[in-house]
This record gives sequence, C-alpha cells and structure tokens, in this order.
Amino acid sequence: MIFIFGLFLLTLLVITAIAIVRTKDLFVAVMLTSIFSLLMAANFFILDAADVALTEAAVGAGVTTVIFLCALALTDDKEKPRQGGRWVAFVTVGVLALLIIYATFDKPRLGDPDAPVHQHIAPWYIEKTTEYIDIPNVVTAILSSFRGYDTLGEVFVVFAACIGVLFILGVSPPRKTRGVTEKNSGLRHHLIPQVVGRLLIPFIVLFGLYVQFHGEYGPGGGFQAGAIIATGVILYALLEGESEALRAIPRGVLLGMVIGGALLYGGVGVACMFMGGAFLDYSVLAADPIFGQQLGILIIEAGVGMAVCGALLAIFHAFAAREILS
Amino acid sequence: MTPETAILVAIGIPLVGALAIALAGRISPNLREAATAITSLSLIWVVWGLLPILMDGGRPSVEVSQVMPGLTIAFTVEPLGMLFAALASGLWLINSIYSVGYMRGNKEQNQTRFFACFALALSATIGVAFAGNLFTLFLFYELLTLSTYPLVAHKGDAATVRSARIYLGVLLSTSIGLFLPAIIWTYTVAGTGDFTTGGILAGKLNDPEIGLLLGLFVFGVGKAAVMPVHKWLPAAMVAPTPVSALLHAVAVVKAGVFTITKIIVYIFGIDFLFEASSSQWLLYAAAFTIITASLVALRQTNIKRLLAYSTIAQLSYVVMAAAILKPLAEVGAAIHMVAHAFGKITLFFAAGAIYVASKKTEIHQLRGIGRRMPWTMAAFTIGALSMIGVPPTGGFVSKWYILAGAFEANNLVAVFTIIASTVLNAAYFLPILYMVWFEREKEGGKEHGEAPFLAVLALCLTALLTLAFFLFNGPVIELESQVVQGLG
Amino acid sequence: MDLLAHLPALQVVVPMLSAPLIVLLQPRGLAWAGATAVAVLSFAIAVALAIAVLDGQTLEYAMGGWPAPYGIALSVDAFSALVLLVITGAAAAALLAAKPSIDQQIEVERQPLFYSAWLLVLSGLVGIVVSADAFNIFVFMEISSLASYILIAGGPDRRALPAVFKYLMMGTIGATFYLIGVGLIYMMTGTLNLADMEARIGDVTDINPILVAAGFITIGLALKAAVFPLHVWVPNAYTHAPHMVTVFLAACATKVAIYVLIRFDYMVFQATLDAHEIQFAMFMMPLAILGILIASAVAMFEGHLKRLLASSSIAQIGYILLGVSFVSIAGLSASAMHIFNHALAKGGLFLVVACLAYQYRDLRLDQLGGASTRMPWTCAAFVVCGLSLIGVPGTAGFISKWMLINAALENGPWGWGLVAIILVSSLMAVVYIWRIVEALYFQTPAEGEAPQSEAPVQLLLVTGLVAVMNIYFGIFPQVPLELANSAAALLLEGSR
Amino acid sequence: MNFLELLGYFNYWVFAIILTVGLYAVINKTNLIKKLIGLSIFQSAVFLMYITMDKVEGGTAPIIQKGVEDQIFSNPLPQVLILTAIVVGVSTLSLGLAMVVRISECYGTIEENEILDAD
Repeated sequence: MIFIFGLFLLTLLVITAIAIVRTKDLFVAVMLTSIFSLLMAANFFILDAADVALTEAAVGAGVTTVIFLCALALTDDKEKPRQGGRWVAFVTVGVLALLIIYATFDKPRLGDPDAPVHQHIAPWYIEKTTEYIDIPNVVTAILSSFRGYDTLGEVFVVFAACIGVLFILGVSPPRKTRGVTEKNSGLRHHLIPQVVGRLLIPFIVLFGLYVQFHGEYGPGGGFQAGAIIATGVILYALLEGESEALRAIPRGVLLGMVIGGALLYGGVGVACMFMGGAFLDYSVLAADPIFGQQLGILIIEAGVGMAVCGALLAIFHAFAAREILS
Repeated sequence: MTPETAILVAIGIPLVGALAIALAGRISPNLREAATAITSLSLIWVVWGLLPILMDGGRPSVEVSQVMPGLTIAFTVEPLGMLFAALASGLWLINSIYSVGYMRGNKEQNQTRFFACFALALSATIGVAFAGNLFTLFLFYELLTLSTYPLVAHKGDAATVRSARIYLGVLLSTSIGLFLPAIIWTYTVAGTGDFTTGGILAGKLNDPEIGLLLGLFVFGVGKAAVMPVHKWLPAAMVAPTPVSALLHAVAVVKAGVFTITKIIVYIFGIDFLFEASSSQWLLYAAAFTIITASLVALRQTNIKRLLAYSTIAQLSYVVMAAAILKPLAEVGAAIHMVAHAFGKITLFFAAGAIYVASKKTEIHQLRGIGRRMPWTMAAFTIGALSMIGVPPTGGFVSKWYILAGAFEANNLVAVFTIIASTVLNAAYFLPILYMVWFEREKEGGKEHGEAPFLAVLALCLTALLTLAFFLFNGPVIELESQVVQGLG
Repeated sequence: MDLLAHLPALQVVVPMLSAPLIVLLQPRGLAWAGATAVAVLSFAIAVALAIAVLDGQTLEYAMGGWPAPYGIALSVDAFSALVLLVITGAAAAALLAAKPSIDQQIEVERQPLFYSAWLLVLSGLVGIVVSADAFNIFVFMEISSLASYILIAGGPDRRALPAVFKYLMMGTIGATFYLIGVGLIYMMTGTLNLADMEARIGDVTDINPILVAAGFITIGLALKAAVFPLHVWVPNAYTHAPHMVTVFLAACATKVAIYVLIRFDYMVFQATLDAHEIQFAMFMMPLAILGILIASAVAMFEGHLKRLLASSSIAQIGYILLGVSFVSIAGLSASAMHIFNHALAKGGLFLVVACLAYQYRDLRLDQLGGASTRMPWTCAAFVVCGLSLIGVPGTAGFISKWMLINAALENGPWGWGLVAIILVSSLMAVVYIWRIVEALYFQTPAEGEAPQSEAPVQLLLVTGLVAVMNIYFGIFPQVPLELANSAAALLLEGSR
Repeated sequence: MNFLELLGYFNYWVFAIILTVGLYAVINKTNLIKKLIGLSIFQSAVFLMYITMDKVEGGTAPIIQKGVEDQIFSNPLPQVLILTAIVVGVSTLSLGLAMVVRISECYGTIEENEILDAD
C-alpha cells in the first residue's frame, strides 16, 4: 500500500516540478515550490528518513518560501516570455538524463539489505552508537559526533549565508516613493489569522524547543529546531508587522545568536583539544567518556539551534526590512 | 677577493649600479653620472682582475643554485667569455663618457631610465660572458633582450615603439621558439648543458639531426643576426646612438655570435662538427649573409642603417669563422669580435657625434663635413678602414686569421666570401670617405663645429684602440689560443 | 596538547573560528588587523605543515577522535602542503596589502562582514585541501563558494552583481554535480573516506555508476576550476570583483578545484576503472590545449586590463591540466609547480592592478598611458610578474614551463607538437603582456587621467615583495620543487 | 519484478527527471528568480537520490529503542548528509535572492537578457 502511495507521491513531484518551470507567474511558482518541498518531505518520510523529512518541511516548505516571497515583493512577480535557445537546454539536459538512467541499471535494488551502503560503514554506526554515546537517535549521533566536523562546517555555511545577505543588502536601497501598503503592517487587521496565529506561535516555539532537546531520543536536533523556531518568529512578524518582530528580538541579538552559536560549537571543539583529545572529541569533556559525548552533543546542538535560528531570522529580516525601507 | 666571488661581484656591480643610478637620478644628474662612472670603473677593475688568472690557465667557476637536477645556474670563466667580458666592460666606460656628452647635447628625456637600463644590460652581458652552461646563458640572454628593450624604445613615439616591438618580437620569438627547444633537446640528449672543452654531444647525435640542432641554435640566437633573422638590427637603430654603439655593435650582437661560437666550441665540439656533413650549411648561410648584407648596405642612404647592415655582415664573419671549424679560424673568430667592436663603436660614435653637432643622419648630407669635424671624421675613417680590413687597423688582423683558417681547411667558399666582401666593404665605405674629405659642402648649410668634448674624446679613444689592436694583439691571441689548445 | 599533531585541524579551525569574531570588530581598521593577523598565522601553520611533510610523510588527523572510515579524517601530504602554502600565502599577502584598496572600494560599516567572509573563504579552501572525506570536501567547498560570492559582490561596480550571480549558478551546479558523483560512489562502495573509497572501489563489479560518477565529479569540479569550455563565469567575476579579492581568488580559488580533481581522478577512480588515467588524459588534453590557445588569443585582443589577465588565467589553468594529462611524474610535478608559480605571477599581476586601480578609475588599456612616470615601482613590479607569467628564465614561471616541456617530451614524437603549442602560447603571452607594458610605459596619458602619485606604500610593499619572490623562486625553486616532486610521486603511486 | 524493485528504479528515474527539469530551468530561463527556483529543484533531486539509497527492506528510522532486539534500521548516514545538504541549499538560495534583490535595484529588471543589454 505504502508503495503505491510512494508512486503517487513521486508522480506528483514530477508534475509539480514541470508546472513550476512552465508557469509564468513567479508567485505561483513559489507556492508550487513550497508544495514540492512538502511532497518531498512526505517522500523522505516514506523512505524512513524522519529527520530529513522534518528539516525539509521546516526549511524547504517554510523558511525558503517566506524568503522567496520577500524577494518577490522587492522585485517583480511576473516572468517575461522569451523565444529560442530552448534546444541547447533540451539537448544538454536530455544527455544528462540518459546518462543517469544508464547509471541506474547497475545500481543496487531499492531496499536491498546487501547493498554496499548497508554493509560497510552504517552497521558500525548503528552498533557502536549505544556503546560509545548511548543515545537512541543514530542520526543525531552521527550528525553531532561521528561526523560532527561536517556539521560544524554546516553551521559556518549558514553563518556565511547570513553575513552574506547582511553584507549584500547592507547597501541602502535606492529611495523610491511608494505608498504604505498593507504588507508593512502585517496581517494585524485580519482577525482570524491573528487569533489563530497568536494561539499557534507559543506552540510552535515550544515544539521547536522540544525538537531541540529531544533530538537525541527522537527525530530532531538543532537544525530542525532552529528552523521551526525561526518559522514561529517569522509568523509573528507576518502577523504583527516587521518592526514589531524586530522589537521582540532585535537585530543585534540575532547576529549575536549566529556568532554565539557558531562560536559555541567551535569552542567545544577547541575545549576538547585543550583537554587532550582531538578536535571535537567530546569524550574528554567529562570523566566518563559516554557522558562526555552526551554533554558535548547537547552543547553543540544548542549551538546549531541558536546559529540556524538566528541566521534564518536575520536573513528574513534583511529582506523584510528592506521592503519597508524602499 | 677570490676569483669565484669576483665572478658574482662582476655580475652584481652593474645591478647595484642600476639601482644606484635610479636613486641618484632623483637627486641630480651629476650624481647619476658619477654613479655610472664609479660602476663602470669598478666593473673594469673586477673583470680585468680576472685576466691574469685566465692567462695562467685558470678556469674559476661558481655555482649559484641548482634550480632543478641537472639544471644549474653556474658561471665559469674561460678565454672566450673573458675576452667578451673584458671588451664589454672596457668599452662601457668609454661609452658612458660618450653617452653623457650625447644625451646632454641632445637634451634627451628619461635619462635616468636610460642609464639604469644600460647598467642592467651590462650586467646581463657579463652574465652571458661568464655563463657556465646553456641554461645560465639563456637566462642572461633573455635578460639582455629585455633590458635593452626600453633603450631601443627610448624616444617613445609611435614609430619608435613599433620598431622596438619588432626588436623584441624577433629576439624573443626566436629565442623562445628555436633557442629554447634546442637547449631542451641538448639537455635531453646529453643530460647536461655545461660548456665543456671538446663538446658534450659527440657520439650522442647522428647526422641529419646535428644539422637540425645547429640550425635551431643559429637561428634561435637571433642576436647573431644570421639572415633571415636579422630584421631586428636595422629596427634597433631608432635607439639613441650610444645604445647602437655599445649594444648593437658590441654587447648585444657580440652576445649573439659569442653564443654561437661558444656552442660550436663547447657544446658540439669543433672536431665532432667537422666530421658531420649536415653542419656544412652553416658556412654557406653565413657566407650568404655576408654577401647579401653587404649588397644591401651599398644601397643604404641613412648612416646608421648602413652601419647596421655592415654589422650584420661582420657578425656573419664571426659565424663563418667559427663554422670553418679549424683552430686558427676559431681564434680568428674571437679576435674579430674585438676588432670589429673597436671599429664599429668608433663608427657609431662618429655617426652620433655628427647627429649631435649637425642633426645630419643621411649619407648625402656628409659632403665636406671633414673640415668642420676633423677629429670625428678622422676617427670615422679609421673605423671604416678597419671594417674593410686595411692595415694598420685591427680589422686586418682578424681577417688574416680567418683567411689562414680557411686555407687550412681548404675552404674555398670562405676564402672567396672574404675577398668578395672586402671588395664590397670598400665599395660602400670609400665613397663616403671621399665625399667627407674631398667634396665641397653644399651652400647654405647649417654652421656647426665639433660635437661635445666628451663625445669626441670617446670616439678618439676607440679609434686609437682600433689602431693599437693592429700592433698589440699578442695577449689576446695567446689567451684565445688556449680555447683550441690540443684540438684539431 | 601536542601542537604539531593538531596542526592539520588548526589550519582549518583557526581562520574558521576567527570569522565570527571579526564581525564583532566594528571599530575602523580593527577588522582588517584581526583578519590579517589570522591569515598570517594560517600561513605560519601552512609553513609548519610543509616542513613536516617535506620528507614525504603524510600527516593524518582523526576529527572527533573517530577512526578513519567512520569519522572524518584530515590528511596532509606534500601535495596538500604545497596548495596550502599557495592558499594561505595568497590570503595573507592580499590581506596585508588590502587596506587602502578595500577602504576605497567598500564602506567602513560593511568591512567587518567583508573581512569575516574573507576568512571563511580561506578556511573553506584549506578545509577542502586537508580533508580526506568526499562529503566533507563538499561542505567546505560550499563555505568557500558562498563566502567568495560575498567577496566578489562587494565591489562598488554594479556589474559585479550579475557576474557573481552567474558564478553562483555555475558554482552551485558544479558542487551539486560533485555531490551526485559522490553519492553514486557512496552507493557502490558504502564509504565516504577517500582512501577507503580507493581501496573498496576495486571490488565493485558493476561499474556503470562509477563511470557516471567519474563523469559527474570531473565535470562538476571542472566547472569550479574554470576549465575551458566551462570557464564562462571567470572573466566577469574577476573583472568586477573588488581588486584585492581578485588577487586572492585568482591566485588560489580555481586551483583548489583542480587539486580535488587530481585527487579523485588519480587516486579514487584508479583502482576500478582500468586505465582510467589514460581516458582522463585523452579527455583533458584536448581541452587543455584548446583552452591554452583560445584563451591566450582572447587575451591578445582584450582591451580591459583585468579582463585580459582573467583570460590569461584560463589559459594558465590549461597548462596545469596539460601537465596532469601526461600521467607521468614529470607532468604531475610540472602541474603542481605551475599551481605554485602561477599563483605567484598572477597574484603579483593582480596586485599591480590593485595599485593602478587605486589611482585610475578606468582600467582599459588605452586609459593607462604614462603610468610609468608617476608609478615607476608599480610598473616595474608589473614587468617582473609579467615576465614570470610569460616564463622568461630567471623567474618562477620559467621553472614550471621548463618542467612542462620536459614532461611533454616524454611523450615521444607527439611531445614536440605539444612543445610547439606551449612555445606558441608563451609567445602569445609575450604579446598580451607587452601590450600592457607598452601602454604603461610608452603611451601618452589620456586626458585628465594621469595619476598624481604612487600607490599607497602598504600596497606597494607587498606588490614589490611578490615581484621579488617571482625572481627568488625562479633561481632557488628547491623547496616548492621538492614538494611538487613528492606530490607527483604520491599521486602516481596510487595509480600504479 | 516486484513492487519494491519497480519503485527502486522509479525513484531513481524521478530523481533523473527532476534533476533535468531543474537544470533546464537554470539553463533556459532568463528570469533570475526562476533560475533560482530551478536551482532549488535541481538540488532537491539530489536529496531524493541520497535518501533513496538509505532505505532497507522492512527497516525503520534509525532510532534505537531499548529492549527491542533485532531491529532493522535504515541507513542513517545518507540522512545526515542530506540534512547538511538541505541547509546548504537554503543558504545558497538566500544568498542568491539577496543578489537578485540588489540586481533589481540597480538595473530595474531581473531578466538576464535585459541586464546584459543594460551594460
């Protein structure tokens, strides 16, 4: 049954993707992208990737869409038609598709337990997580300890994006006279969204905190939590208006969160070095190596959560605030 | 100072001098000229200080850096290089005296750049002279090209820059396109590029390839101006005359023929090359250049261009002498470098002096100028006679040796070429001499006297040297005979 | 804490963790000072690493203390050390010189963010080089790419924006292609560690996915490395970036992609794909040759100084690839040397551009007349670096050209054809460099464009230093040469 | 050929199709925002590829439950990688959008051909 559902989802994905490319209305395209992300998240869930599904839903369908919409508000939401040049693109992508499909014929079958991916390294992780770290969620264990260096890099990608957006949009926009539109004051004048939203926001933030600190036991962790909390604040901004949201969490605090989160993570790594281990070797943090690992994971997940939440919000505000300025 | 350090110091002095000149130029022209004088004097002191060691058969050498395995920057002083270095450094002093007179007399721009680049070029020349292997030689050869470019382009107007572009283009493209592959080929075949008595290629290369490699070398060394890669030399005549005099009569062009001689003697080995039938063409190419360049010179109306073509012909004398591949001829080649240098620099000095005094550049303007500039034109006459090879001038000595070598090799082509070119040289120089001394000046010409004193002093000195070389050439011949000792 | 053992990690961590701190240094000038200090420290670490691996050993570092195929490992061998020297050297030199030029081009308020991004680029690039894990390379590739988009977009010229957008598109496609390739290999081997991949890839029987993976990785990295004909993002990005950014990125950014490309194609794919290096060579050599000739020809007719040098960079990438495509010790060490030497020459040239740009607003060749009288030192540095780019003996550029020619000659009669191509392209380099020299020295100044004085001393000193190094490493190239030779030996050891 | 096998191929083919659709938009569209949307589709396709390979027949999400023995888990590693890749994707996207906003301010258009004409 679930496979038929899978087939259905995949077909929908393709249809959505084609629709996104074909539509001339960028607003529609962005909305469809959001749906595309949700479908993708559902697909991930079917494929047993709960953490990824959560992230894709929060980041892909949530934050990305909002940022796209903010950008659209600052630019133009209609695409101009163009002629010609299509065949080059067709041939290129056609060759590419054939190449990949050619490659698939030698691929291990889906779900084959004997596939090399399931034979070589993954079993070690599943086996050793209990022994070395003793937390249930293997994904979190890999993410924050076994491959913690990747995740550190990841936080710095987010950090780079954050300072990049601040830097690029740090130029004051050309002054244009534009009437104060409804957008600027949010949805405050609409009763139903406001009431529902008000009710929802605390729960979203609470859920975010749960995901943050429960990441070791169930799906979730810093990324997801950061994205979810950011979504909650963005919702607040949409409801109450940009300036109101900035009053709640000022820009300096956001930047502080990003810097603090990144430094917290890196600081743990450096502390490990000073305590005689390798960089990011949390087992030296406490007398008991397992507890040390858990402590380390807790701290760095907090760092990830802070950095991601701060960065996404800072990016959002950079776009949204510009709308008011221009 | 050990001879080893002396080598490095000799290359370093002009470099430091260039810097000093550049800095002094900001303060005052006189200080700058003093810097030039001190530099050239100390260079002479160091370079000539090496002479006694060489006379005693010493071969000081020093390695600076092993750039790559087998590829080193190393210097070795041997008689050919010693002669060249001594010549260049000695004439630089005289040329500097002349330059001061010329540049000031002409009120040229950018004099500081001029003198600094000149010093740089001298450093490169000494480097070429003392190079201990092909790679080092190539390094300084290119440096010489590059440091003389600003001198050629000195005037900076469109026509000059265009000529300078030809100069640089021909020299760089031949050196990168032909010389460099030849060097690489040599290194791959022989595993080394060190200049070694008797050559390094013997037995490692077969017949048609020998000729090909020789061709890459001869045409790759564009500075030797063997036709058809001679175009740059007339183009270089746009430079101020001191440049033409020292560089395009002595340093640069001699670097070219010096390189070819050195390659023939120390890379191929004259005996090895003599046996190889495919190397014969070089003699004919040189002979062709001598005759053709002399014929072209006959038709020139501009003094400096005439001298340029005469230089092309005289350079090929050296190449041809080297290509005769007999010890006497090799000595002749070395001596001809000296003899021609004295004669040609005198001629150029005279041409420059004429220009400074009267702004005349064409031959037909020279009627009767001997009365106005007796010293200059006397020197000019001596130079011209030396070009033809009339005793008692230096030109006679070298021609004698080359002819002797040609007879030794039973090489009738060479003999014929020398005789024919002597006739041709006479045919283009004697009418000028006649015109200068015996015809009357045109009416209404500009009144002028001699050139600035310093310029005249310099050209008289070189004229004297031309004469002196006829008599006192013993040490030179003795030194150069070492090159071919035990050979042939 | 044993400092030496931690060096591979510190090489990445020091600039990375400093980046957020730099953002906090708001007061004028502090951000620059901080970033410069960090870059110089990184350079010192790179030197220490180079000394440690000079005898041919490889330093390994297990991140988080987890053993190699399970955790992420770092490894530094001679090849990495050479590239690390180039990257950190370029970053440090450019930063040391940067202040006057950056002050002129970027508003003071935005500078902390800018310098922070600079350190991120640095840490991203060194992170790629020291990493021994395929996915980790992707992560650091993204750090360096995102941060370099920021740097390039920083200039006051609005044309930088479309240029960097194009770079972002092509860079992301390249990185994603790389990710697809890594995914396919992971699918067939179950590992991400490069050495482990190399060991296990031999057991794979169904090689279609591996073949396709090789294709994806090669194309993806070629996009990042600006290999002809995937170079279209380079000219605009280099031209419109802030001048100091061009110095930094032109010296090392594309070379890191080539470094990864060489790692993959010589080590990882070697074991299964029979004679993979030969196929790779057959594919790369024509591209390299076309790139060298076409890009040099474009440079010969280009009228804008920075764009001209950017075109020349594409040709130089061709040289590096040409050496790689010989599949020999000589060829690979020539390439490794050229990575080093080209960074010296091109870095120097772009530094000169920065000096000129400090005084000239318009960098088209016909506007630069008469620079030599007002800016003699700048122009002298240009000549030296230009000669090095051409490959005149006595400069660093000659060493790698010589090695490349020698490597080409090992290919038998074909070799002479290749030598001819290298020599012809060198002559083309003479033409385009000399066009600039003539403009600087012998052209009459354009109306109202004549500069009043030399570039700032800070900028000039570094430029001069780089120019001198071009000569120094042309005469004493022993250290990089030794690194390059043992790098080549290591790479080929993997394939034999 | 059972369902799972078909779905296995189907997953990869969908990956190929979405990838090409995304790339097509990147190459062929002139609107910069549309290009970015194409880019995000292109990247999503890769996520699908990675996640597809982590599935094990009869497996569950890799969360170890105490006391339950002989569980089959799906492979956790690709999930970790894709978590990272998703965040990379959104970072790239936001940076790209910031540039588009600036381009729109400087040029007054976000169509690539018009921008090229403007310079």
